[in-house]
Amino acid sequence: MLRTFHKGGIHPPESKLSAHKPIQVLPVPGTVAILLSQHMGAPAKVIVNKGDEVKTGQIIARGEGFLSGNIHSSVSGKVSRIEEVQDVSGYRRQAVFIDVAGDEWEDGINLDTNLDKEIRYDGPEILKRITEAGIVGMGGATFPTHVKLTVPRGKKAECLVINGVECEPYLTSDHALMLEKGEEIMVGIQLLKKALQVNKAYIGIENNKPDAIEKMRDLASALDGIEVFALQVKYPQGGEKQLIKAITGREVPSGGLPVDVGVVAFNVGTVFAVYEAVQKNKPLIDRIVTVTGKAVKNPSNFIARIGTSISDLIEAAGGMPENAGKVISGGPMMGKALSGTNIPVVKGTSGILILAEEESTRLKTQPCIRCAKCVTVCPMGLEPYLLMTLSERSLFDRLETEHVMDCIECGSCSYTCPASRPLLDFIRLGKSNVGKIIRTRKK
Amino acid sequence: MTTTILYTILSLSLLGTVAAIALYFVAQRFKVFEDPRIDIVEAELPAANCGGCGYAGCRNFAETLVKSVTFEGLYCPVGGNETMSRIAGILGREAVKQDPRVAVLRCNGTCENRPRTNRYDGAQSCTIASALYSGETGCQYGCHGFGDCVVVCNFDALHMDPVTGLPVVNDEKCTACGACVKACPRNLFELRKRWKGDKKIYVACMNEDKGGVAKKNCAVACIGCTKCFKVCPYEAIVMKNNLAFIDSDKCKLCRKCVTECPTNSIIEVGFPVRKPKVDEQTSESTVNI
Amino acid sequence: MSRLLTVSPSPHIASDQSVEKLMQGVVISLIPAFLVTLYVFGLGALIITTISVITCVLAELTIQKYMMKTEVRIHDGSAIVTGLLLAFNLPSNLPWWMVVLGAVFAIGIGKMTYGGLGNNPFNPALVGRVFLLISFPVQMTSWPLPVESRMQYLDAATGATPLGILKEAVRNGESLPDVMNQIPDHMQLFLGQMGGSLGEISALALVLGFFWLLYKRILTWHIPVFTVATVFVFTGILWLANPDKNATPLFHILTGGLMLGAIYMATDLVTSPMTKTGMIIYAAGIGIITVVIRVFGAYPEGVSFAILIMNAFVPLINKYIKPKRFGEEVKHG
Amino acid sequence: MEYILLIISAVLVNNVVLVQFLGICPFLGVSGKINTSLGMGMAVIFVMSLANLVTYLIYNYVLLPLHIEFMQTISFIFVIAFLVQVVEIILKKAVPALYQALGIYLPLITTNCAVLGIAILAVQKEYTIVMSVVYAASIAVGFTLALILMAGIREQLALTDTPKNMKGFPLSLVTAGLLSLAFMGFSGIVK
Amino acid sequence: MAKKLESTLGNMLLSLVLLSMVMSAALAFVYLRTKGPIEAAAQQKEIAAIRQVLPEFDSDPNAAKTEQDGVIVYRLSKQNQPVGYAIKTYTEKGFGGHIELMAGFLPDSSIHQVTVLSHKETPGLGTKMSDLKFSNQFLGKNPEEYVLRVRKDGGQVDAITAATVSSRAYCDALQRAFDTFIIVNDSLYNE
Amino acid sequence: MGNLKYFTNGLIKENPSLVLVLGTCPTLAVTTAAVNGLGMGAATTFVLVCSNLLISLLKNYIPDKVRIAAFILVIATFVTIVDLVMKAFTPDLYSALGIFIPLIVVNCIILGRAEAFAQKSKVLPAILDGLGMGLGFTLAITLLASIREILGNGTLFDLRLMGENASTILVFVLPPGAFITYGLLIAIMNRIKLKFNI
Ligand SMILES: Cc1cc2nc3c(=O)[nH]c(=O)nc-3n(C[C@H](O)[C@H](O)[C@H](O)COP(=O)(O)O)c2cc1C
Ligand SMILES: Cc1cc2nc3c(=O)[nH]c(=O)nc-3n(C[C@H](O)[C@H](O)[C@H](O)COP(=O)(O)O)c2cc1C
Ligand SMILES: Cc1cc2nc3c(=O)[nH]c(=O)nc-3n(C[C@H](O)[C@H](O)[C@H](O)COP(=O)(O)O)c2cc1C
Ligand SMILES: Cc1cc2nc3c(=O)[nH]c(=O)nc-3n(C[C@H](O)[C@H](O)[C@H](O)CO)c2cc1C
Ligand code: SF4
Ligand code: SF4
Ligand code: SF4
Ligand code: SF4
Ligand code: FES
Repeated sequence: MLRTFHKGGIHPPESKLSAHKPIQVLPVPGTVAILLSQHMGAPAKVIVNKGDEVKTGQIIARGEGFLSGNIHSSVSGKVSRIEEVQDVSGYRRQAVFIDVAGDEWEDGINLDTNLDKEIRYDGPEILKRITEAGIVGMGGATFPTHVKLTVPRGKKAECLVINGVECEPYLTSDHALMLEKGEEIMVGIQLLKKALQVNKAYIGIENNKPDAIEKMRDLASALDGIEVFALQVKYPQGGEKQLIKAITGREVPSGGLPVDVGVVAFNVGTVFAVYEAVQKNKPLIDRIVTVTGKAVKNPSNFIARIGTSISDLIEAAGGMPENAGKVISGGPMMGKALSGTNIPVVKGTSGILILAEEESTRLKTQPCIRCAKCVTVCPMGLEPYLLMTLSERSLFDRLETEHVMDCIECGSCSYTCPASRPLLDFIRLGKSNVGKIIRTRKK
Repeated sequence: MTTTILYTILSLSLLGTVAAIALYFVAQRFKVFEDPRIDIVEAELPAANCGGCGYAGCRNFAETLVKSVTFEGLYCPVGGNETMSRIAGILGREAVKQDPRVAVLRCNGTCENRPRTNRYDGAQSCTIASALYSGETGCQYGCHGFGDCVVVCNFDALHMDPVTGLPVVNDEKCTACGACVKACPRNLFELRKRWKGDKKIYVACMNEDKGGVAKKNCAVACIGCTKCFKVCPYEAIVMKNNLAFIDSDKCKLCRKCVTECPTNSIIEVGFPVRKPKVDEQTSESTVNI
Repeated sequence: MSRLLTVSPSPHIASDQSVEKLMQGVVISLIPAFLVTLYVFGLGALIITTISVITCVLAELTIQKYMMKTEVRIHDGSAIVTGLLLAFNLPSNLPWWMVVLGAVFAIGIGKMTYGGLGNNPFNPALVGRVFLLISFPVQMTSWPLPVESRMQYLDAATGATPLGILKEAVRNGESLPDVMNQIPDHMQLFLGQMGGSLGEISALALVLGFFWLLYKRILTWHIPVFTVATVFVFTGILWLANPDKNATPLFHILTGGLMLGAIYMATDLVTSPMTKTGMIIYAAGIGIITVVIRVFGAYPEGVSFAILIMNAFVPLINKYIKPKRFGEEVKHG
Repeated sequence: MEYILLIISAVLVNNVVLVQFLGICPFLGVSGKINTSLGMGMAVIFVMSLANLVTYLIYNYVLLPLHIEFMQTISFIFVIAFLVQVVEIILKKAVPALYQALGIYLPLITTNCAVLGIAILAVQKEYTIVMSVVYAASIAVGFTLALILMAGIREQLALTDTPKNMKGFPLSLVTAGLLSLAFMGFSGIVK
Repeated sequence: MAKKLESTLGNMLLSLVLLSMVMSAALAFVYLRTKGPIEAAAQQKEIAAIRQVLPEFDSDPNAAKTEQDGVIVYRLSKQNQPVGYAIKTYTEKGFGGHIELMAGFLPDSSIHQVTVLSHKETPGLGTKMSDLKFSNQFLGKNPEEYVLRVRKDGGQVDAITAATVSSRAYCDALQRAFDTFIIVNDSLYNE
Repeated sequence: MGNLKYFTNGLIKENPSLVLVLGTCPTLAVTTAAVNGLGMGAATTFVLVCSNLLISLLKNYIPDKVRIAAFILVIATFVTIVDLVMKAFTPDLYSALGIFIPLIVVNCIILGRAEAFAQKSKVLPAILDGLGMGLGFTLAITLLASIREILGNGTLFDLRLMGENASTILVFVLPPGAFITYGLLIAIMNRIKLKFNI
């Protein structure tokens, strides 16, 4: 019996078009725009000026806030301007524009591709290197990894959960990474174990990636304290609460953090970045991006420099299809639809999905028929139909008592609703309002 | 026969007596004092229960009014000065006078003025759209046009104009309750001083982008050129973040700024039609107050 | 770019379920029961069903278009389902104008006064049926004989339903085993050889439909199974206590509208609870009330009333029975 | 057994509100929220039982011996009005929160015709003193049941878009009608 | 406008007591004035019922009246010739319980006419027993040979459709009347 | 002229049954036949007028604290009078209306009018108000009763409108029909009020 989580969940068509495509290196573009806000917290502080020459891997902005991370130049060249550029939400944000000249790397970065298994550093040193490298969660939330590694006082991490689930339809970047960089990931896991002082690590991979499971099992069998779990295919198994439940059987309490149940979770991409940062001294300046969609000519997995324009990626995959209706950064369930393609890749960009015109429009909203399907599929045990109604009517007190803040915005409810109700749209609205109320109350 | 009458009278009187005595003591012991003026004041209030005063309904406001020593900061926008001074009379206090106000929309990004750059297909709510992204046009400050403001207006003073895609304020019905100001996620409404004949002059734009960007995304955007600021004889105009703002308390409706604006982002309403300008160069001196 | 991109909040894909498809599924699942009823009651069944469906749809159309002046939504198919299920709850010789009245009441009062699909607290088809039952008790309780009167509509020969025979016997103090030989045996009951409403006669056909609904994921099994199980257990206890006065549990679940009610009416999405626990409580309530009415009440059959009564409890159930929230239980030590 | 039948009859079969049409005003008025209707229900259970006790005594020990039965209405209503005042005071002191919630409806118990009606009916049916009180309590439980069911439905309806003309009383009445329709199913269980 | 009386204990007492006295006096007065008519009305009703079920008579019904187990028998005559018996009978077996009938028997023990005095049957069902369509079938029937049971139970009475219970109850009451009639008639013959 | 509005007020604008929705119990309970509606209406109107009259006369002699008690006393007296009179002179109607005659005492309309109007008004307006309210009530419940009688029983004021054997819609004379008909009547009234801006 394969493990999985037991509350809710859906089975959208998998559509993994780019599975088994090798990772291609995307050529360095002529200019890049590196956003200063690529993590959860406040934007990083720029430390270069217009006209400065920078090298690949050179730090150009420091994360000073609690949930911020350092930002490095992903190319070498000259800072042409520091100006606003549209991010995935369409709003204009500060970015460092660099005109590329050559590809000269910062000193101290080890450019060879040999596997480096030797673990040389102690925990604090590993943490320091991760912090320096500006690593943030590559699973989507872009939560700074060094913060996660600092276990709060009074709590204790017991095990590491590695998220290789990739439950989003279409996306294959983690899959490709596991196939091609499995060895490196294993080293990364060992580094993280050391940093956290835990001796167990579990890797969760959904059963639709048998080759990855096999490969990771092979590698893990040679090592101590790393176990690979094949999981039943079910969205949103990649959500960390669901994954932890599936693998360890523990439930992260409402409003709590994974460490509350002794778990710290990382995406495989994050683990790979950790390997590179610690063993090769290479900051986070590129990442794997899946470019996919039914209408896309060559759905592929690219390794792209941060700051590359999304339109470049689309070109590399065969260009914008004639009938493109929607371009999404991320997967179809949680990704953000873009209003244009002139937007730079950031640390959290896991994929670019292009939907055809006819797939792009939502069906007309009908009245709720109280079919309870949304309640059945909600992995958090919430009642989306009710949350939406309460949110529509601004009944924030009740929203709070109905646990709106527990919603992980997985979208299972909106996906399932036969009446095509925009459940999650309104739940998000409710969450943001209730969040505001809670914050003012705390003050 | 007579006994029946006797018994009837006796029993009922007895009952009456007992009840009266009991009720008297009950009334004495459990008296709950409530200031009778609260009722009187409440009766004066418009009973719209709109919350425009900032309190939970008219009764709550009445209680506050009765309790507070001065009327500082207490104002019923619906009832207006008249109501406030009447209540002040009742309570023997000084009412705060406030110039009557009216809501204006600080965006003129009609479908014509602002080219669309994408198509929104989510829940039809400005707040939701605004939380998601910058909007259907290049301007990330302008109106979404889904009418959150229309929904919250209790006085039927707002409606969406299907041609422009913008909400329109009905000056007669607007009570300046401020509900729309709170509801608009883009902060596009301002409560401005209400002039005679509903005359208005204001910068119908909230775009803080630099001139070039602003102009590219909207034909009537304020580009922050400061021409109006310089021409205003009363220092009613302030510039901030590439955006001009006319303070309605200082503005004297001289209309100089209107002609000055190169992008027509200053709107004048309720004035007689201007004579066609004869000479661009001398226009400044020909405009009279 | 020539074409504008679409932007919307996530998720960007949706399942292929829709209200229309749900309703279509129900209609399809009713086909076996309809075929049986055509075979057993013939002409009458056809007339009643046609009138009921057409009236329901027209009533909804008229009310939406001319009275509420809202968008017309008859294409969602819920009025068709209501019409079908109402017809399935009527005897096949009911005068046509009563069918019309019942359908108008079902849609007009049971559904549209509340604003239409999704808002009604009570099952519209049952509202229509109970309205007819109370208004026209004579016509609603005289049942055409199966098969024999297939070609007749209004002037069909009539007889009592198994439950009616049972009730009458108990009232007269007759011993049950004597009466039982007037009643078709269990196999006949299962296949549909008995008097009764159009749709309730063949348990087999209804169960077939149920499997289709399960397969299509239109329903979950909880409500039907728990309703029938409750009736089985409750009547079982009564039967064991006094086999002379009470019929067997099997008799109870095969007769009357229990199967029809449990599978199609109690499960109406709009008027049933939202959580599994809630559904179980609701189903148990239906089972108990059904038996109480059948055994102690004036009506021989109680499923319709039981469902309506439990419909009234649904908001309370929804309010107090919540799904188990993720992370609600005690923290890991 | 006699009592069980009496209780079933009073709660379900001959429900005050849905079948006997007594106490409709508070039924329509207080059934907006489940919590309030629970409170109101409790108050009614208490007042009704007490009222039936007292009216029984008055009728059998004052009015009957004096042969002034025609004073029934006037003396009963007086007693009930008085009782309600007392309950009000107790609540105000003991459970101020409940008092706040019930607000104006406590005095409405006086003009709740169920209280007076049931007192009169109990006298008409010549119940014993115990039966009279049990009868009143069961009737009040039936009242509370109807009230809570209605409140549940109305809370749900408050979150849906109901037609403009039906909002408020019309919809409440139609719902009560359908509830009553459903409760017809209990007829015949007890006479 | 005159000032309102203050709410002092004295005033409250005074006004309430005065009001009570005046009101109760008025009541007592009305009571005494209506007492006669009320009794007369009840009488009138009874007599009217008797007139309905028997041929013309001129004796005073109350003159020859006996009671047997709750069944009241009036013996009526015209010019001292016996006209027949009006028997006020009852049953508890109705759908709603108690039913009262007035049955007229001619001296030859045949039924002349029956009328329903009071009942609690369901409107539209049990109430049909007041319809002539049902009650006319008893006219002229002599229960000695006419079996007072519905056909379902092996009798000769056509039950009301869907109201067999009420029909049975009706027969039960008639049978009771007839049984009483036999006893009374016997005893009268013996006189 | 000015006084007339006190009278018409209760007829439509503040019709106790259809707009204020007071006195709902008798409205629902006795309206199985049009005659009952008329009878109940007349009885209520009588009590309403008499109590309004007396209360407005006595208004200055009743201290505030005991005013409700006094009102109840007055109302209960008139109700008992009606009760006795009806029992004596219209016994059939009396038995049809049953317990709802004594219950006029607690009819919210009456106490409501006493409290809201009579105790503040002069005698003539008080009488007119009582008359208007009473008439409004009578009209409304007679209308309701007529509808129910026609649909449920096939008669109106006991006159047969349909054949002896015609099936009538029994529900309308049973409790559910009362609620539903009443509800729909109020909805229609709402609509009329909206349309004609009353
Ligand atoms: C304020 C805050 C503090 C956090 N602290 C920790 C922490 O101490 N340890 C940890 O493992 N994760 C911590 N997290 C990270 C969350 O558990 C979670 O991994 C992160 O929000 C991304 O998860 P997601 O991609 O599922 O949304 C913290 C998150 C927030 C918002
Ligand atoms: C609904 C949902 C689905 C997710 N799916 C995945 C996934 O498939 N793969 C993944 O690595 N992270 C996924 N995440 C993010 C994880 O919750 C979590 O943030 C991540 O595993 C933590 O690792 P990171 O900090 O290294 O990103 C998902 C989050 C949510 C809320
Ligand atoms: C609500 C209700 C009211 C009823 N009222 C009566 C009634 O007043 N009189 C009566 O004989 N039967 C009445 N019945 C029907 C009986 O319960 C019983 O079914 C019937 O008398 C026997 O059926 P039959 O006459 O069709 O053989 C009523 C049934 C119900 C459900
Ligand atoms: C599984 C299922 C069962 C249904 N059962 C009923 C039913 O019993 N009665 C009815 O009127 N409508 C039924 N409908 C149709 C629809 O849900 C119903 O008309 C709504 O109650 C109207 O708001 C059903 C629909 C589905 C999908
Ligand atoms: S988006 Fe939120 S409410 Fe909807 S299914 Fe996911 S967790 Fe539940
Ligand atoms: S899935 Fe949609 S229709 Fe079903 S209950 Fe949830 S919101 Fe309503
Ligand atoms: S327009 Fe705005 S300020 Fe004016 S009344 Fe409406 S909501 Fe209030
Ligand atoms: S003014 Fe604001 S609230 Fe109104 S439609 Fe525009 S964006 Fe929405
Ligand atoms: S009349 Fe108002 S409660 Fe009965």
